[in-house]
Amino acid sequence: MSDNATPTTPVKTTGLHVGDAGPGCKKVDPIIIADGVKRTFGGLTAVDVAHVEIPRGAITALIGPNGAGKTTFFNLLTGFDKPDEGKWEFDGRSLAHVPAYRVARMGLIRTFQLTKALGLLTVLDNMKLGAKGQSGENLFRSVFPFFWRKQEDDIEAKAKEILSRFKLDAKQEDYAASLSGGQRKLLEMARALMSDPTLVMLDEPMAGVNPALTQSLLDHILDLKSQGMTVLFVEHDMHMVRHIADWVIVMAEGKIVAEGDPHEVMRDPAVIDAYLGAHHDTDLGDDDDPETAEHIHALKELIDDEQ
Amino acid sequence: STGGTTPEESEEPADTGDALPIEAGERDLTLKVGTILPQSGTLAFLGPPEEAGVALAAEEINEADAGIQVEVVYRDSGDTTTDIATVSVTDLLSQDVSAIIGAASSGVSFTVIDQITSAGVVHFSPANTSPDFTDYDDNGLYFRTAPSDLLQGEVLGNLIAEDGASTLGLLVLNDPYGTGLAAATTEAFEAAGGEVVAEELFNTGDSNFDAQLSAINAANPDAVAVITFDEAKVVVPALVGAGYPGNQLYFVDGNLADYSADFAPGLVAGAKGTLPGPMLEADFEERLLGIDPNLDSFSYGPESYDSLMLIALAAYAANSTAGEDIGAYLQQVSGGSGDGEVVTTFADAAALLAEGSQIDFDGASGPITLDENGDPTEATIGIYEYEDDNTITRIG
Amino acid sequence: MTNSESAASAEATGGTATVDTRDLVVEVRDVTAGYLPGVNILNGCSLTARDGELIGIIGPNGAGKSTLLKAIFGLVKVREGGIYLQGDEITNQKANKLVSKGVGFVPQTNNVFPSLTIQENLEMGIFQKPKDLKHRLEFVVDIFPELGKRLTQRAGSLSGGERQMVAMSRALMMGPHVLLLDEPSAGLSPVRQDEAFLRVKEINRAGVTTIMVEQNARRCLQICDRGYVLDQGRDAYEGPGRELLNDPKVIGLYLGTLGQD
Amino acid sequence: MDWIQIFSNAAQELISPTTAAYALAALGLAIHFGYTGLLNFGQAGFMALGAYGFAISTLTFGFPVWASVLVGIGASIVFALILGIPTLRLRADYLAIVTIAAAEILRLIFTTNTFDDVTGSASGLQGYKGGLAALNPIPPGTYGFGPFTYNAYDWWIRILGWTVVILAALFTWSIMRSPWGRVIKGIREDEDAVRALGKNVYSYKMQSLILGGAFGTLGGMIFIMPRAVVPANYQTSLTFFIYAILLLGGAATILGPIVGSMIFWVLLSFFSGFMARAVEAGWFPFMTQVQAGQLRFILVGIAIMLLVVFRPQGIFGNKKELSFVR
Amino acid sequence: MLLGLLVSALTLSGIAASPAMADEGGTDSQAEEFEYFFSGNVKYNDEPLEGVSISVSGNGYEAETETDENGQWTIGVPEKDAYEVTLDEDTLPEGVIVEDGQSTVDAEFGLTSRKAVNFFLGEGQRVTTDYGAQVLIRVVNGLNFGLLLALAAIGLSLIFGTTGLSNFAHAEMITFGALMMLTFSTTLAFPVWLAILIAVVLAAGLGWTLDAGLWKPLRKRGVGLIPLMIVSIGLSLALRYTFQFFYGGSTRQLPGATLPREISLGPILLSWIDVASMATSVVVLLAVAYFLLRTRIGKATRAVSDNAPLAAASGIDVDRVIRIVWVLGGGLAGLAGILWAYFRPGVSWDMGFQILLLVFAAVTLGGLGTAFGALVGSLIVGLFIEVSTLWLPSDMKYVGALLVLILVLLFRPQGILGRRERIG
Ligand SMILES: Nc1ncnc2c1ncn2[C@@H]1O[C@H](COP(=O)(O)OP(=O)(O)OP(=O)(O)O)[C@@H](O)[C@H]1O
Ligand SMILES: Nc1ncnc2c1ncn2[C@@H]1O[C@H](COP(=O)(O)OP(=O)(O)OP(=O)(O)O)[C@@H](O)[C@H]1O
Ligand SMILES: [Mg+2]
Ligand SMILES: [Mg+2]
Repeated sequence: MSDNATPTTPVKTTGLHVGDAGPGCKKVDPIIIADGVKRTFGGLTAVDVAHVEIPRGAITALIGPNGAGKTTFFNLLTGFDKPDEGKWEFDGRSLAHVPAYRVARMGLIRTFQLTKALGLLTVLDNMKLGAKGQSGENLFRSVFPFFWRKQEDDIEAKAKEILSRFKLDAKQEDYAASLSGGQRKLLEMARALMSDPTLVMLDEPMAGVNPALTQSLLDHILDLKSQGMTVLFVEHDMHMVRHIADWVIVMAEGKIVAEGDPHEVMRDPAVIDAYLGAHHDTDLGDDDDPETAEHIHALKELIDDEQ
Repeated sequence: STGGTTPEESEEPADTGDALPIEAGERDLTLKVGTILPQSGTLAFLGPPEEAGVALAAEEINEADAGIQVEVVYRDSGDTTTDIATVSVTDLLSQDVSAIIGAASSGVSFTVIDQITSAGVVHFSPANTSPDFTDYDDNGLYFRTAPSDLLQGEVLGNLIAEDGASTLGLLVLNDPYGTGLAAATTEAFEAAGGEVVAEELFNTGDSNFDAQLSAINAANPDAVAVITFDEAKVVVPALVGAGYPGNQLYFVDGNLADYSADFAPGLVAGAKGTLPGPMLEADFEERLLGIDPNLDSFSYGPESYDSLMLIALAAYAANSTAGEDIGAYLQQVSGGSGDGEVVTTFADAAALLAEGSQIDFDGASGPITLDENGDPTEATIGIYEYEDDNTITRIG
Repeated sequence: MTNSESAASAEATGGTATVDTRDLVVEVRDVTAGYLPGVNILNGCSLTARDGELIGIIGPNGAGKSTLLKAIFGLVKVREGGIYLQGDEITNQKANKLVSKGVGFVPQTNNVFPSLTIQENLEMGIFQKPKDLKHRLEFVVDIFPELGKRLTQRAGSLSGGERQMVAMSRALMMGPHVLLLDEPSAGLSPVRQDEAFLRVKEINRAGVTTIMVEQNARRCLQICDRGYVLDQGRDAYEGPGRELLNDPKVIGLYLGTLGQD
Repeated sequence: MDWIQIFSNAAQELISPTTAAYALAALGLAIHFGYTGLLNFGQAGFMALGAYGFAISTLTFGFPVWASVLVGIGASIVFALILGIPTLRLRADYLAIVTIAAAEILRLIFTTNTFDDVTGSASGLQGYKGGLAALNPIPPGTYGFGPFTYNAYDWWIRILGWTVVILAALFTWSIMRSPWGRVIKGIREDEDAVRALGKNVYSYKMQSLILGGAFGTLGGMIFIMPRAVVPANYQTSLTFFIYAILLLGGAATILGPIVGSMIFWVLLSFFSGFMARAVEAGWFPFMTQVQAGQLRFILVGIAIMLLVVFRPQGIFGNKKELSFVR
Repeated sequence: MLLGLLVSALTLSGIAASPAMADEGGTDSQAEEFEYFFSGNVKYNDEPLEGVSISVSGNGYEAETETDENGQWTIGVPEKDAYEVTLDEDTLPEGVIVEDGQSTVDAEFGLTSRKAVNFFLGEGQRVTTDYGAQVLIRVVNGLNFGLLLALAAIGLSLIFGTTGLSNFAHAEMITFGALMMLTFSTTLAFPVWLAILIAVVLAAGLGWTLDAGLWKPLRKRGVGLIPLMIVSIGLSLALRYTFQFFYGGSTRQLPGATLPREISLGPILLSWIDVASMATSVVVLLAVAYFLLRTRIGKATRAVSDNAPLAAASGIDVDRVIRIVWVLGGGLAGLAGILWAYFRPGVSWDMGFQILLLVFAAVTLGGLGTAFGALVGSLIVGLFIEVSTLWLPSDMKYVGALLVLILVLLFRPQGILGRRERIG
């Protein structure tokens, strides 16, 4: 095991917004602007975003209770789902009716919460697939290796480098289907980084990833930020959000309910109430809580009933 | 003229005078013949009587002990979906057969005719009726004993007209046999002053015929000709069940069979049908049954029998078992070259040939005479009627 | 490490003051297991759980944590060693047999029936004891009120966290003696995570022997009686949860320092 | 029993044009199914287009051979487009049924009496081989050794057929180890993931459909060279047999379809010869010749089952892949 | 094709055919002298006219005869040639007239020695079924056929749903039911109800056997779905030809299958068997739906289909559930086969295979793996097959149904009742 778990204090980007920080506030340099985006499933309104802007060159966290509509919002932004109404743009270009693959080609790459590893491709091939602009992906040129051999070597080198960062280098020749749950998450994220995206949207990238590794990967992400990449990620791990996010957007029941600096947002009582919970930052280890004792009693009864 | 057929002698033989000479004298030949008849697949029900016909002929030839022994190799033609015929033909050719008898379906024959005839082997079908074989580039090696649909169709059309029907519905199998026969029937029927008011086609392997039957029933014709193979067993009860009178149905050789075991009594009583071939000699069916006691139909049995008989006689006449030689003599022994004494058994025929004289073999399927294309030129078409117990009796 | 040794070492290191004399409920004895022929994922892994204990398993990704749970539950073939439930060997037994012996399991991924409604998913949890359905449904809906409102929604359309709730609830429906949980908190919002951990603890205190795999290692070690750290298919460290939580080596290698700021 | 004859007949199937035709069609399916994961059950339709495209161009329009071949391929591209536009969005199993349906529609259109003038309806077409025979550089005569003795035309179509197979195999091999092939295989695993990486999945699927379809079409043309065009040949069972061949050899392999086709035909021929002779020799006294014909298919069916049971990944397939199948 | 016919007509030189109608009266004694005959009917508004005089002339030969009580006549002629056949209008009864120029017909012999010439006078009064009634009849037939397909489809859909297997051998399970019915009702002459019972039980037993002997071991070895599908194709082939091996290639009928239909509702004619089979289908389909949606085992079935390992982890005995589904599927297929044999009517070795594609189309159209979808899909397929031939040539009748399948999936890629999966 390496010693890359040494704590670093990330440099936070500040001064992202114009005016007061609040739901839908203007950004100095937005990369994504969404307006009136709405998506309903039958009677359920999953996403109903009046206005939101994602700052460029920063790391933005999108948080919110389960079922708040975060993943659905991701799907809408990236063309994997179609909204009932609304418009949104990326880098000044409207994304309405743009198919998913085109969105990705513009430099907006996303990962999936429920991972999508390409099972019967090796881990390395999974990575190589992520690279963009490959001339060998054209049917006619693919027949003649000299068109793409060199590019392929470059891609391979890059893939191997990223894999070693993600601790997947030992598995590079294995089928992706043989990865563990956490390794899949890692691959998902590593693959997204292969294409040097302008904006990467990570859906719960660290859920299921070992904390020590998480920490070292966050450093990697900060690295990428310093090279100019924008990150939007969904995460439930508040340590991580606090650690690297420059900006936090809170979603609940489809709406943007709060925005701002991570530390401030997490002090917002509404956010604590709906999302973080009262036990947040307390130790769950002690048994003396009367409520807990009551529950235990009820449970015991339930079990006794059965016997 | 009760029950007799009136075969008409060929008036103008296709090829008079230049008959090939026949060498007099003893023969010592072993003739190997293959069959590709349907053992499996959708036409498999046609296979047993055909193979029995061939087997019967072989038995009789061998019993005649006239200096020619026949050995038959039976292989499967399958149907067109399985494409087994080419494999069977490869097998047969590797055994150096002189002739191949089959297939039942024109479609299958088309798949193998090149393979067979280009190997210099006689291709002889007892059941193909497609007109396309007539001018096929077959090196003069393709022959058949099944009479053309034109003839049966005309008889059927006239029969229906004579029975007083002014309108006719046709239920037709969409294959060379069905559509050819339907066209000939229509022509004859309309020439006699009738009108075909419904012609409904279906494909081999179709699962149900309700739509076709509804259409025919809706047109309410005076008579319905059912031009099918085994599908008749499905179609006829459905048609009669839907209210069409069973006695106004007309059957053809593909489905004219004893339905006493299949249909409710009286279902088709009074219906009629046509079947090529002279009145089968009373004992021919029995002889076939002697070969295969399980036969429940005799369709194309006589034609198959005659196929082998003619091949053997041609080989005998040529005193050779090479395919080309057999092919050269086939028309002649069938009576197609004009002269020759009419014979009906192999022993008689062989005796005449051994004397060096020409023969005109008339077999179980009628006074077969092949023309220069290998097609039969003569045939009798029998007319049958269904009794109350759904069995058939010949009435003309 | 053999079982007896490990038990002994648990006593020896004995952070908890008293020596544990409760019955061994689950015992994993030197298990070797794997997926592909010739490749072992677990290499002589051992683990014990006494009656009513809450065991936490942590470790790096790909260490074999999930594999260990699957091996206990008969979903991965055990090649060597044995697994015992209250003294009876249950190595490679069929999963539904184990369920009827009172073992419950929540897998890490694919842990709901997508085309069944939430209610039906929960019913499946109590498949072998349909009588208790009502009781338990109330109990579960009490924990996850979100689910109660949507009992007729198909699980396939749920969000990641909602699925995880369904999966947890399904296991709680079972009312097992021994509960195996594979990352039950993954994808849950912080408040639901806390809820989930608390409930696991409550269930455990009510007498259910529980073995849980977690990447939220701090929370896990906070509530569990004993923790195991798994690395490369074998148990690398073992000890009371609190101790591991503060062990600098464990922090360096597995826990990281993020949670401490 | 004449074992030598049985085996030499079976051996002939190794290089028969029919084997080549099936191999080519199976190679097309390997692209569709093995590599791209498109469950195309309409390969018979592509073959029919090749057969009819060639025959109709030759017979009805009097085109020369090269033009007829192009017409057939053109027709299959059009068919792939028409088929692909609505169906490539479908889940794999839906695609299977839709492609069966499309191929059946084609067959029914070729079979119906309505277009008899052009298609020859149920009797099909023949007499289109002149052009190809005229191109035959081999002087007339019989060549070869042992069981492999054929006349000039038969050699010509064998050489042509297998040349096409080999070229197609080389082509497939080279594209499948390229980045193009990687995308294709990625689509097989999870098309959404590939889409998220910026690849135009729809277009790749279409390319694959067209390419594999064109192979099927060429196979269809080779198929009719030694025989006639008969619509009933192009039933769903043809596709089934081609699938059996593909899985026999290994779905995502190059050699698999070719060797699978050889095995299939050799087996069929072997069973055929063996059963018939065994009955003739009286080995199965309870069985008639007719039943022997049927028993062969029973055995072929069982053989297909056994091969899958004992080698589910196919002859050239990778055993490892199997442990991950869903 | 037509050209071909002409060519072969020319080659058929002297062809003989037998005179028909020999003993049906109307044969004059003079007919015996000749080889060639004209014959025909004279009818007025479909009623035969007796005593109408008909004459034939041509080639220097002339002859005349009168129609008999059936309105029929026959005249022999010496040569095979062209003649004029004339109806003597004066001999017609009062009020019956022949339109101008239609009393004389030019007639020439074809290939045979017999030639029919009919005179149909007056207006024909053929009662045809009007369009509306035709549509109605087709719709009822379509529903009937659709229900039957549904019965066959639901078993397939269940098996697909639970195991993910596209079981091509389902066709043979259908055939098997019908063949067992044939064996027990016809060959062994059991009473019909008992034979049905036995056949269905045996079909269910086939389902059991297949699962126990084949599918379960394969599942155990973790064979993938596609290889399994190929196994089912092999099984289908083997079973189908086994049936042909034992039962031969021809079609046979079940007892009572060829009875006429006697229930008439307006233009629609139904038999008791039709009614019983529709009722059976509906009842069985409802029962299956109840089973799936309401019973514990039914829900377990769906759970297994969703995620078998998880189902096992929930305490469901996956193998048992799958076994139940196979038994149920086999029984339903067997029952469908019996009803199919009555509906069609006829039992043959490939009867199941003939509808396999339709069954698959129905299952897909409705949405794979959804039991109700199978019902809806089947009804649509059934209706389209029957109704579309009002416009399409009947040998293309499946084209309509298959096109609908493609079109529906164009707009609802998940099938009519199928659900779209969530992404991400
Ligand atoms: N296809 C669908 N059909 C019906 N409801 C849906 C569908 N997709 C999402 N939903 C509902 O929309 C809501 C938002 O889901 P979404 O996945 O966006 O939540 P999320 O914020 O990502 O939650 P989590 O943190 O748990 O992943 C959820 O309540 C979910 O049940
Ligand atoms: N189905 C499989 N086939 C082959 N190898 C597998 C399979 N599943 C997991 N593995 C391998 O087994 C090892 C352990 O996997 P396991 O899922 O047990 O890890 P884990 O400790 O649960 O990790 P995580 O925290 O990421 O869930 C990994 O290296 C993984 O690559
Ligand atoms: Mg989400
Ligand atoms: Mg895990």
